[in-house]
Amino acid sequence: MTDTTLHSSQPRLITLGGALPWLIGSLFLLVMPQVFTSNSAITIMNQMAITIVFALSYNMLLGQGGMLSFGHAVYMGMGGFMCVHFMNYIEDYSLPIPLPVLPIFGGLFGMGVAMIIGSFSTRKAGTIFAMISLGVGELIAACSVIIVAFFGGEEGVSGDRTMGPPVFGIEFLHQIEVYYLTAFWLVLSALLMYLFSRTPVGRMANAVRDNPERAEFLGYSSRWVRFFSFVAAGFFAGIAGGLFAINYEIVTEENLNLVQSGSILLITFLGGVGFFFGPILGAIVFTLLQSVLSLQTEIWQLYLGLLFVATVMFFPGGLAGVIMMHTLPFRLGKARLLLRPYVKTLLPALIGLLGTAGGMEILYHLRHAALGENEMSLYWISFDSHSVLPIAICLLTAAGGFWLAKRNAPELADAWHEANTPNGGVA
Amino acid sequence: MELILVNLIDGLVTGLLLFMLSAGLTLIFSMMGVLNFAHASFYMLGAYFAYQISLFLGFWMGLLIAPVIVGLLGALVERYGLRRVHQYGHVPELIFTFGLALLIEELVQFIWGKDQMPYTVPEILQFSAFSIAGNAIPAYKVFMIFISVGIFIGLLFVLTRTRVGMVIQAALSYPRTVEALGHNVPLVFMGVFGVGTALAGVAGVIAGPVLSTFPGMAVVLGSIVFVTIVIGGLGSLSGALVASLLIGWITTFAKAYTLRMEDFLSWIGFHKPVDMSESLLRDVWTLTSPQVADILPYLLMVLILVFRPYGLFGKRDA
Amino acid sequence: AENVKIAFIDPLSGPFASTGSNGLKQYEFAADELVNKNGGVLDGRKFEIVAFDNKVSPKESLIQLQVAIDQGIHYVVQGNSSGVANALTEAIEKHNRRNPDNRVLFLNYAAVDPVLTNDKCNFWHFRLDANSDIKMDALTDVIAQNPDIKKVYIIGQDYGFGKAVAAAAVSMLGEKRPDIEIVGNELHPIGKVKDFTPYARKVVSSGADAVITGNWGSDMLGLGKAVIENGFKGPIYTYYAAGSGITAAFGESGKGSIRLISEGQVNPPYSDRAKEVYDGFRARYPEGNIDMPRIFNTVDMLANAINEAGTADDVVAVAHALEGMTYESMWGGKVYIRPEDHQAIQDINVLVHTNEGITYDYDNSGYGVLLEHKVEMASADSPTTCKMKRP
Amino acid sequence: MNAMTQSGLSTATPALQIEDLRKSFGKAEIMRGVNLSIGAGERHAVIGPNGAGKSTLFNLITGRFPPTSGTVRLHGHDLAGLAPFQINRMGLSRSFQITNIFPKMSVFENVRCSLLWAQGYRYSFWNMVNRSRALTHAAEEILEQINLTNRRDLPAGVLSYAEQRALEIGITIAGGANVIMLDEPTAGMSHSETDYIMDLIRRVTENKTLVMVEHDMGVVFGLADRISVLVYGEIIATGTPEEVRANPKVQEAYLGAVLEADH
Amino acid sequence: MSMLEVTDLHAFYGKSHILQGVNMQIEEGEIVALLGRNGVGRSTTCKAIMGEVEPRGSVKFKGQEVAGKKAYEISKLGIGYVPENRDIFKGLTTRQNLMLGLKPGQKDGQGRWKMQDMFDMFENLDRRADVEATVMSGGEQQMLTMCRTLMGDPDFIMIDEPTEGLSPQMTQKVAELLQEIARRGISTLLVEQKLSIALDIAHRVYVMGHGHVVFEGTPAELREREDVRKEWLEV
Ligand SMILES: Nc1ncnc2c1ncn2[C@@H]1O[C@H](COP(=O)(O)OP(=O)(O)OP(=O)(O)O)[C@@H](O)[C@H]1O
Ligand SMILES: Nc1ncnc2c1ncn2[C@@H]1O[C@H](COP(=O)(O)OP(=O)(O)OP(=O)(O)O)[C@@H](O)[C@H]1O
Ligand SMILES: CC(C)C[C@H](N)C(=O)O
Ligand SMILES: [Mg+2]
Ligand SMILES: [Mg+2]
Repeated sequence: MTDTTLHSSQPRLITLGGALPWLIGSLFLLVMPQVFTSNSAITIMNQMAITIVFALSYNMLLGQGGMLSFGHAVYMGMGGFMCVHFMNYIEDYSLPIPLPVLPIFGGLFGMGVAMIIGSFSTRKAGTIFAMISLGVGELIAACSVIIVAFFGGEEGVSGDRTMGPPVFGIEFLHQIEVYYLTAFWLVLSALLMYLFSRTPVGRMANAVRDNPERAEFLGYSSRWVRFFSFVAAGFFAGIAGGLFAINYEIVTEENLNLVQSGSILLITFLGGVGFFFGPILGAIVFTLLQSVLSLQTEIWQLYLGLLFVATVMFFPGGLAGVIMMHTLPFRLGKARLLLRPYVKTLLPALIGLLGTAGGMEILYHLRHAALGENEMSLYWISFDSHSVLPIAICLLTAAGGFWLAKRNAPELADAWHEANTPNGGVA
Repeated sequence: MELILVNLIDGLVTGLLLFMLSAGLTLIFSMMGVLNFAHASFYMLGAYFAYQISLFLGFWMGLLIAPVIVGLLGALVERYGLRRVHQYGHVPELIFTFGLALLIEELVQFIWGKDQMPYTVPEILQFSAFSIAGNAIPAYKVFMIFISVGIFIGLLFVLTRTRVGMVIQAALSYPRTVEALGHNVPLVFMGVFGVGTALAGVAGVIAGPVLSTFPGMAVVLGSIVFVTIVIGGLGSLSGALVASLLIGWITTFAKAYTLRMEDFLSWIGFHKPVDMSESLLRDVWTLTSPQVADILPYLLMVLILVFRPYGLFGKRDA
Repeated sequence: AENVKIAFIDPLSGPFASTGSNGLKQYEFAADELVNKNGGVLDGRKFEIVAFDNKVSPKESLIQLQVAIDQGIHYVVQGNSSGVANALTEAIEKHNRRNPDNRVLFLNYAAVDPVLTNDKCNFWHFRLDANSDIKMDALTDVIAQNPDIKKVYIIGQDYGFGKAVAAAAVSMLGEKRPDIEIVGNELHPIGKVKDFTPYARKVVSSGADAVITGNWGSDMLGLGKAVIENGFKGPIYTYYAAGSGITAAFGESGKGSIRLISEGQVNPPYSDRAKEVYDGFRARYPEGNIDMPRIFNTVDMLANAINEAGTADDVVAVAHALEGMTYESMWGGKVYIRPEDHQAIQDINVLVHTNEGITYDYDNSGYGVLLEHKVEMASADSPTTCKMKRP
Repeated sequence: MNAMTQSGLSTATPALQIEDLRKSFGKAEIMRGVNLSIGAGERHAVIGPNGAGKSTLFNLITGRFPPTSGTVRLHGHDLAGLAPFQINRMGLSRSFQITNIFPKMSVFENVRCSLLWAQGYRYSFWNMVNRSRALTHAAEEILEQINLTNRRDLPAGVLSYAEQRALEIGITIAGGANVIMLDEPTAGMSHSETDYIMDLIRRVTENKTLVMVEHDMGVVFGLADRISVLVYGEIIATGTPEEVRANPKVQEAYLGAVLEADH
Repeated sequence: MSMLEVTDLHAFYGKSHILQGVNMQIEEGEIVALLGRNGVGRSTTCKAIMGEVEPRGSVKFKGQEVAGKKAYEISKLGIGYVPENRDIFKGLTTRQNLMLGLKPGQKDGQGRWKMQDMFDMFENLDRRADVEATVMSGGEQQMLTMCRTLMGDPDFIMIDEPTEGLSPQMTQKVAELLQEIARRGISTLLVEQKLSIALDIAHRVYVMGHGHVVFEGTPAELREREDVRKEWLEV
């Protein structure tokens, strides 16, 4: 959590160092669709953007406020439902509300709900908060199939984004138009959330996370600090919901159930709760894996599960943590030292992994493919899954790869140690 | 009248089943402070292992062996997974179990596929023990009751007669110091986790045939188990028992008797609007108790947490 | 020539996985057996079934639909859950409006909520199964002839289809047998009930002589088992109490008491062709059942329509070819697609769960469903509120 | 800054006025009717045997526990039923006997957070704290004073015990409250550090009110204008260091033989 | 054979080298004081001997090498450690805290100390025997930690700043207790801030600086050595 203090020493209004990442990021968002033009690519990017906003808002709770929530999807979902309803109002009463402002309503609604729930759930932190969030999450998810009038029951509520007044002739018929709308909201909300972490409330959120009692003796009510963070998080979750509604034009019970809440927890953690940009990484990587892997293999969720468990066990700081580990070597200008050892260990390891995955794929096919369907293709090669050779090859590559990696690991360790010790500095 | 009795029995069975799960979880959660989200997954493993074993050695061997295997698995998970994650704090720990739950579900599908397993009640227990007003009470349910009561007594003994509980409690705040006093903390933790998961395993073996054995069976129970121990009060075994029964009966009765919100509302003096096709409240009016039966426990939990954070029997805060 | 891809969007995981994957098997087999074996359609283009798992979730289905469209697929088949179907048909309607150059057809083979061919009908949606009203009409005819039935209990899943079944049952019984008392009429959450015992207790203690349910997948299995275990003896009138492990589960206990309503007859086999097909299917999927003969009709009719239209890429032409098409089914009778609402009109059978006179049993259990009563071209003139907009 | 204004008017009314304060935990009666009045600008030490109730007295004054009965007045305002943060906003700040800091945050952050409310930032979410020069300077000032500048960006948790004690004091004095309560500030410090902390305390409590619990008689007699002796929930003596030293009751109840032992 | 023999002991926190070759020797029944400025590594020395921080070098207890053993094994051999920041177990009463001092399988009364002795020595603890221990006063907690370790009946005990936060006459009492401990044939390593007491009761003293021992001798000798006190103890 200490990253937040890094800039604190130069109190200039806008530092280049501070602004640069944002400029680059925005530029990136602008050109992406020129690079990946296919419809599906844009669909994926939209999904990414939405997940990023949601994950960032979740990290306002977990990372900064130390509030572990199992029901954050509720606020996204609520925002989403509000927005579809708005879409339909716009359609039915042809209101002059342009689509791009819709997410605001989602945000406000999410915020409203967060106020109500937060009023009692944020009184305590820790397990109590976690469990209340779980309970409330389940309750509202369940209501969604009962209160059909608002939630549309099993079928959810769907709308049509193109019914609003066109903005500069844009009717949002096409993914690409929606993409830019989403991207705009992404940048805006990300920036706002970043700034929030710098406000007094944002800072005190950290303090309350670490030691709520002491904070009380510094003039701040832990409960209110929690409440404000919670409400803010609810707002941005609502925005994410609005974006979801605009993208998919349907919102259902799954948008606010436990599964959704759980996965955002995992995504955020995968990216790393310790740094602001962690959740962004998490969202990107997760969405990519999900949409790419799921097309390649049936057991992609198995790989995801393995990834998560591995992350928690070996990189509790998440992806962001792994990256930040390298800041010191770079500062010392010793990053080069790591290059070769990395290649020499990670490459074989990767091969090993591919081998293992191959083995699993074959096993799975063996076990579950229909009778007589022995033909399977893997890594663009097709072969008979029932013959011994392929699996043997896979297992051998796996073994070989890992053996190599293990053999070269010590070298990496040494290089790592070396790269982290300033010249002349004693161990 | 008879129907009430019948439902009391059904509720009892549901409740005791829940208890077998929550017992293990209280052990782990309240003692080790680990929010073990994978607990229900171990329950699922119990069912699948038992099914697999029963194919070769029959149901009873399954009942004996499966929990042991699950327990060992649990111990391994603690030794090579949790123990490592433990040092990073509670949230990573929880995420670990969270990921583990995901992983186990996928592994189960990997091995046994997505369909339901034909895991059934053993022949000898496939008769109805007795029947009340035409409602048959299967012998298997009676059997379940005995098993879970046995577990309760066993656990109570372990917890009250040994120093284990205290050691773990202390290790929560200062594990290093507890070790410096001569207690082998890692071993104790591993043991507790093993036993806890083994209990989940037993529950799985027994529930598998009645609640059906399929990859989703863990998710279905996953969160309700937490609800149970929170309502009961963390760290209190009897609390877990009472809460389990409470939940069992509440849900059973809510389903068995169709109470209408409409009647209730008009009883307290509201008048049903003539046409409410448009009003948001229309669904509130048509609400019936079976519809909400399964979420009543969550409602109960939230209320308890707001007004009595330490649960029904708990000593300290959740 | 490149394949004609058909997107199969249905549950392949979750509580309804077995229903879905069983349907998939039948599609894959039908495609090979009826089309690809005979050199495919047009200039030898083969049918290729591309499976998408939607976990019976409308949201997931739309995401999968998007993926399918991005893969250049023009034909979508789906059936499990009218909830999903409602979402899909709307989404496809929208998509076709926005992308006139890349349109999609929706062949619905099982989602039988009447609205789909009434208020929510559109030009791109075809329903090759009889809707729940048509089926209930036939079912209630049978019930009406059984004088021992004085009290019925209606129970179903809490969503469009379940509600439709309940509504139809109440009104139609009201007409045909005003003396019958409805002793229970309730809905339970779909796919969420762990233990049906409490419901079963209610059924038994209500003193009902018969039960009517539209439940399917694990909900049918759970409900049926609980009701019978609990000592209920009377007949159970169902829409989907066959295959997917359900038949096996009922076995002896369901003999003669479980009836279900469905198109197409498997026992006794209607035609040699049907026999041939079923044997072929058995050879490939020893565990599988043909419990949705309409799937074979669907595939074959699509092939015919494509051939008639002379194109597989201009779905408008294909749709026009389907409208008003009449098709001879190997499972018996004709299938006629009403142009005004795209609802297929066909023979509807009431089948009974038994082990006598069964040629093709389900779940290798020795039990299967036997034809008991046939209604030819059921409700051919039933009214519809559909106002079809054609491009 | 509200602290100043109050110290202005507080010359007349005592800074702290405690009347018949009682506290029981269960059957155990810890505080048995304490009466104590501490004038504005006074440096007051509370001494007494272990378990006498000194920390409890602090906890009752600062709103950590509610008293069983009795009243506490800060500059004449009754504190009954107020939460710690409300009392702190009235210009009272305390330190803890058992170190109580923000372990995961950097040392600098620890101090800056303790400045926020006092400098009037409150719950505002429109201004950025890292933009305010004043704030940063103030925080760095404090770091200088407690000699932790070189630990600025370390997580507070890894400091050595003595360093953490220093930070504890830094957090307490940062806000510039005009009533400062320190619970055993020099416990666990070496002689040199003790001396250093002593005149740090002396400096920062210039014309402010200081209430302090301490077992190190050197510190007590070095700093305090007046001393109260608390024994099992009752104040058996209050007065100038000399009076207290002379008091026979105090002799046997607390100071005992050791008076000479320490210098 | 001496009770404890530490030769060339090193210890690290991450990359910072805290102990750089400590040597010390403690005989049966001897009280040895370990003095030094804050942060020189006295607590770290104890932790290294106890195996709480990884020791590099040799630590012989009754002639047996314990370096590299697990903390609980070392404790079972008869070494007791009273940590500096008390570590009172949350959620347990005073009595339960004391019970945890007993080794697994050990019953109260086996060994030199009984729980009753503790209550007799410190009536504060007696008064609070059954309240949750963490609510007790700082001083009381200090007493409790010491007693808790004694319950395990160690032959050699390391006590880190036992008089911190104790009132003057309580300090006296602890001093007496320490001597009583020695009388019962237990060796003591005393890490103490208050020079006065340390010099009063210790038989020998080590002074630490820069991660190793810079002075060894009797209290009397240390009183003589103005220079050592100035440079390493600032008094
Ligand atoms: N919550 C509580 N429940 C029961 N007894 C308590 C509680 N809190 C404090 N006590 C008791 O009140 C007495 C006074 O505690 P307090 O911490 O005020 O002592 P103290 O004067 O600060 O002593 P020390 O100088 O050792 O810090 C102690 O005996 C303690 O055990
Ligand atoms: N967990 C830790 N991580 C990093 N550095 C540490 C850690 N614990 C202690 N240190 C450092 O090691 C050095 C020695 O610590 P130690 O606690 O042994 O000092 P000490 O001699 O006991 O002084 P004190 O009187 O403060 O207890 C200190 O400078 C401290 O900053
Ligand atoms: C496949 C069928 C069970 C689907 C169900 N008839 C529905 O319309 O929802
Ligand atoms: Mg105190
Ligand atoms: Mg120390």
